[in-house]
Amino acid sequence: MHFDDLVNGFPNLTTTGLTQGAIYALIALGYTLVYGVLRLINFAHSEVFMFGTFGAMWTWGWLGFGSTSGRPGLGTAIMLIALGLVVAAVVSGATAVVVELVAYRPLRRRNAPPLAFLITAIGASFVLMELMGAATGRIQFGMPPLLPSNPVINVGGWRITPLQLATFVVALVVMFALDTFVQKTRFGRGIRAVAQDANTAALMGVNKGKVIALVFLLGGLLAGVAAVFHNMKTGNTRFNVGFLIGLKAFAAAVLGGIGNLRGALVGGLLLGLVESYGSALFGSNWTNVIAFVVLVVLLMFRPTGLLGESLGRARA
Amino acid sequence: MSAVTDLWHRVTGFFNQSKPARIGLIVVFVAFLYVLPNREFYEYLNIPGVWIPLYTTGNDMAFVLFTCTWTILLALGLNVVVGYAGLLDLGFFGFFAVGAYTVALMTSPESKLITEYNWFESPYPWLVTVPIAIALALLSGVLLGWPSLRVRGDYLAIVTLGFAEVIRIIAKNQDWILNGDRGIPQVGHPPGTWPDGTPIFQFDAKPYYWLALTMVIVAVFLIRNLVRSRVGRAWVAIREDEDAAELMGVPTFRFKLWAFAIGAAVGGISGSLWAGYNNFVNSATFSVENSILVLAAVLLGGAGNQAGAILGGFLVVYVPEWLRSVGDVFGWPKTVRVFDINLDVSPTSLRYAFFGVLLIVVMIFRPQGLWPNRRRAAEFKDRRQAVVVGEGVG
Amino acid sequence: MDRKPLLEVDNVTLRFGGVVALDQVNFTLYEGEILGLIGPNGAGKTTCFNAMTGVYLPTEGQIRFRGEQISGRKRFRITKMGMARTFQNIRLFPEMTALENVQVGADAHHRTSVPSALLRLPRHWQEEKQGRALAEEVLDFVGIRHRIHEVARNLPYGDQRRLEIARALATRPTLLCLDEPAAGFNPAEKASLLELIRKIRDSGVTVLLIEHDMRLVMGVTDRIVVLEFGKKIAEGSPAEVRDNPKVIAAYLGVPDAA
Amino acid sequence: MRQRFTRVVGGVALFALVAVGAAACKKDDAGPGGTNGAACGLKIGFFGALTGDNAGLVTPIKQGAELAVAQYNDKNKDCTVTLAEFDSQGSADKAPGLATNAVNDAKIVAMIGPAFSGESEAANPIFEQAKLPAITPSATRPSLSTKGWTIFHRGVGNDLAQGPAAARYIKNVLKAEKVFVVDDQSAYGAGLVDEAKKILGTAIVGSDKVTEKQQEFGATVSKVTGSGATALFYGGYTAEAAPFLKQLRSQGWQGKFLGGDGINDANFLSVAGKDSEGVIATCPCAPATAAKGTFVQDFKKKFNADPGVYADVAYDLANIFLEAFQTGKVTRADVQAFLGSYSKTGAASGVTYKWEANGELDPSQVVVWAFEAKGNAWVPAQEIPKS
Repeated sequence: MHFDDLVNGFPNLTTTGLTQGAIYALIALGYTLVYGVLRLINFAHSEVFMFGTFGAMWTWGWLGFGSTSGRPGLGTAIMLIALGLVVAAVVSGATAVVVELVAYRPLRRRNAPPLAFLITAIGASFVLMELMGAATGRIQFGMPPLLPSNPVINVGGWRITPLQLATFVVALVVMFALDTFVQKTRFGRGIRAVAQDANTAALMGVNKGKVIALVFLLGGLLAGVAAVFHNMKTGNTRFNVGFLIGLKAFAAAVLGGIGNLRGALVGGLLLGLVESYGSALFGSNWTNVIAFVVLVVLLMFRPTGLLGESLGRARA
Repeated sequence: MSAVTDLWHRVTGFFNQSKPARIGLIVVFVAFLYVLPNREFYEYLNIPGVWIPLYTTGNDMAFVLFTCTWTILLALGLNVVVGYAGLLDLGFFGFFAVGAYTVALMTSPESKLITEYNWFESPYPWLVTVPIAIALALLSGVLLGWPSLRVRGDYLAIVTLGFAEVIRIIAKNQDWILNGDRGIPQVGHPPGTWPDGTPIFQFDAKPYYWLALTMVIVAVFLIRNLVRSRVGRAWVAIREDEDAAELMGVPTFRFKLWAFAIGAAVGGISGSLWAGYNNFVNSATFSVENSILVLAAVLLGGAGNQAGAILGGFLVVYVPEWLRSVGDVFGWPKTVRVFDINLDVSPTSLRYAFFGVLLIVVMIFRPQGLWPNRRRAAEFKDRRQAVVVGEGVG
Repeated sequence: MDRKPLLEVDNVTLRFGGVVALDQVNFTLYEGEILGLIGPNGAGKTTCFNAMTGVYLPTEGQIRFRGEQISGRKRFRITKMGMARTFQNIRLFPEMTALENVQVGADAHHRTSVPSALLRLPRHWQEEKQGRALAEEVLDFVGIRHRIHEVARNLPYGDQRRLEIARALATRPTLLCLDEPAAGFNPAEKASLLELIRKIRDSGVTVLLIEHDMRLVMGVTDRIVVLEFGKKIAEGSPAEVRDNPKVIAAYLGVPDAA
Repeated sequence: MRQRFTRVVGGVALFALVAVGAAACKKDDAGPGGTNGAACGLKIGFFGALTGDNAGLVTPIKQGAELAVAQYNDKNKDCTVTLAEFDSQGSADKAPGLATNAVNDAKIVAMIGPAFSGESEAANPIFEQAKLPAITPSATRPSLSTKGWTIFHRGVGNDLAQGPAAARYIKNVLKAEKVFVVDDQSAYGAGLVDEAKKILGTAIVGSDKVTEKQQEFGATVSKVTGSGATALFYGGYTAEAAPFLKQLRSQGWQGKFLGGDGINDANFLSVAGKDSEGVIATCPCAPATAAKGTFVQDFKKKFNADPGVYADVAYDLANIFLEAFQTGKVTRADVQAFLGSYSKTGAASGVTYKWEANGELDPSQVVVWAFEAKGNAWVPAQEIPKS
């Protein structure tokens, strides 16, 4: 136990925890969206995220910004980030939709039992990860430095770097946009209708197939956004980068109440904070233990997560 | 084609009807399994294109089969939890770890229990530690189940996943007795010597395979006893409708806990066998991926059916291992050059990708698993018909 | 008849958040009778039922079964004490055969657990034999003996209802609670169901019947309790209840009252 | 019907019996040392993680050996040698079967590997039983040489050589008074740090452990910045070290970053980019010779990538075995004897390969150098004195 580490580093631990939490939340939304509509843990979502990290990296590399190049000016950096976001979102979104078409749709058409989906999800995850591994020689790739590292805020040791600020702001904006989309638009109503009762929704003229594809696409887009910030934050990627972060994001989704959009946000941020404080207190190697213990204890008392399940009906 | 299917139906029908025939077939099949690891078996048959490619040239066949059998044991244990009681457990490998570490700690002369903590002076023989390993695995099943069985469905999945992670991370910490990545070497072996005085159980995987196969057979019979009793009915009732089961007088919590404990005990046996063979135990083996693989085995084979679990356990190990050698056997290229980049396309390297494709394809065409419980298959037929009818109306 | 109280519902109130599902409900069920619990949709019949069988814990008040407080007890223990039930929307174990479904009920009083089943100890054999005999007897009693090896999901609707009753009877209850057993039945089926309910009562089992269909309830019950909006509005013999203006109002107020 | 059944069962039973009989009669024809003296068609085994999470670490090592074999085969087209790969995925649980398979292949008379210490514990007893000489290019756990395996050889210095040397460098050369130590809990990383700690003593102002595959080091970074450390010693591999360093720098930590040979590879420079400037990596190897120059170029030409850690070692080790084959040492026993009297400097790594009885490199030959990252290359800084 290192209470002094926790106390001394508290402000910075909070910032890093929230930043990491925002990334978790973005990925967690992908799990939650799919779960809300299909009652399905999309295990391949971690690979959707991983494809996004490579998409952004290759785009930057193609434009001449590799890991060893110098830091570009702020304007260029913002352009690059924006471009990276678009490409990563498109790559991840497309991957997610392909996974849906290849691995899930045929099963849905055959009305397969839920656990069969779990297995195809695992299969899809293997395929995507191993293909990327073979294509990239299973080595690690560095990211170009984009944003400057001198803090925008520096008050008595409490530092917020531009990247942390950007991550947090973009994540919040994206999540707000998603929430609006689901609550206010026609497509959003379709999603909620299918989530609540797929068959009735179909009778009311909602195209279930389209809605499901849309949900995968949205989850993929968000994973792409997360991928870019993950790239910049950790400065690297490799073929198996998705597994651990996917697991954490899934835990975050469960923590907040899987199927609940705002739950994913709360769960992600909370998990980020818990990990950050916990690893200061006990050491980084115990991070996952702390995260899971918190999760398990919470589920004992709130068996459906912090905010419960709300995108669809409560579990029967 | 129809002649073949007709013959197949007649043969299977005959075996279904005649009990002695069925038992005879099973006995022959088991005998076949015992001779399977002998390379000479294949050389004797020597049918190129059929037998030789099935022999894994990229890895020792006896070792592959031994890995298959301990995975099958795990699958059988998990099948009790997932297949019969319907509890989604993503952390099943944790119990394997408990079994393996118990054996390693008690039989290795380099165990910290001996060298640092002085709990006992000399290592115990392997055989003595196995019951202890099973008991501890069972106990850990109960300890995990007690708090976590209150949550249901997918939430249970994440709780069990967390449990396995926690076990792994604790194992990873070098300062504790499990010695982390440095692990515990010189784990004890089962007793017995060949007539010439060399130990039976040492580095050769064959005797271990035979031992594990025997354990599989014993486990199948014991689990079958449970399934065809009040316990099995209670499990299936819980799986089908937990609330209704409880209102019909089934002590659901107790039986769910039993399912966990039984599954864990079988997992513990598997772990202790593995530790005995592998001679070295460290934290790297107990990753979440392995738990997921065992779950894939159960569902690939067919949940709720022991034969299915066995088939699944065999396939998840054998297929990737076979793919290791298939490239050599058929002489496929290893790399392809695309745009100046060497792409590694050898089946060895891509074997898990192929395996993933296999999982998807099987689940698309047989969502209930390759060898489902007969009733599940019927249910699936019903569901498909329901879909067809539903679509007709809509 | 010796009016020995079997089940006492004593001032039971049940609230979900702000909603009062049951409001100070009082009634007593005596041994050997058939009590009807009726009321329009949403009157709280099934809620009352669920409170009795331990699914919900009453916010206030007590439920006593054979003089013992039961609220807060484990559900399977309540079943073991002698109270069994069926469900409004059938909840069989769909993948089990009819026999196995009933055997689950028969197992309620069995003590075989993992060790004796694992090693096939004498108790296991003995209880298996008893359970099987009981199950066959009960299936015979409800009239679906010929369906014994069929999977529950494949049974016709009416037989599924009967199977549910058989499963409940196999727990050897003193009180059998039937939740709308005639839902979806045609008149002929209803008539034969009435027969069955009487037969059950005659075999010494007290019956609590929740029903929507007034005519059915009138024909078979000894006494009736009427609920509306979670409150008891009337209690008495079928004739008394039929003439009670409150009951008439309640039923007329609901357009789809039968 | 019944007749047909009897025939079927009888047939199958007969079949099984014959098979058992055949199995009992025939002996394992594949045994150690069963070669006929010809150097052609021999195989060198390579044992390590070629797929899975750790493949990125081991694949370059394999490629180093592959390069040596390819160069040999170019020169000896009529009598080639192959490199037999055994992909253990780095896990001890897959090692025994592969080891058995390697041992059963009589053509394999030499083994490079196993790459990791964990799998070595499981595989080496099997090699020992079959007397298959093995040199590991990268497993540095000190205890491996104490198990009494005669076939065991280590192509690099172990953690006992490198950990203290790194510590001495921090203490005597950098004169850092506030040192933070981090390890990744791997046998390698933790071993290195444990040894270094003994020498650093009170200079340590803080420590943390991370885990493999970790990507997010926020908490550790904040501990480091909070501790006021001016130097950080990292025990572990590039995969975690590079992102960790980047995150340290992005949070404004300006101290000196040091690591062991686990980060002394081109990939570290490429992943960390500009942030790698000034990083120190120790290595139980000598600086580049002229020969090493061609190794790097050859490697790049063949694999379109920079050589990773220990790729040079594997290249040298493969060449030692090939030299043995060329001098007619074509059985396992011969190769083993050849290694026993070998004493030459490797072309690529600059290490003098001379083994002690326990399989460790001759301590007088083990030199530990510090390399500094300058302009995206590892530049030799100085040899670290032995005390």
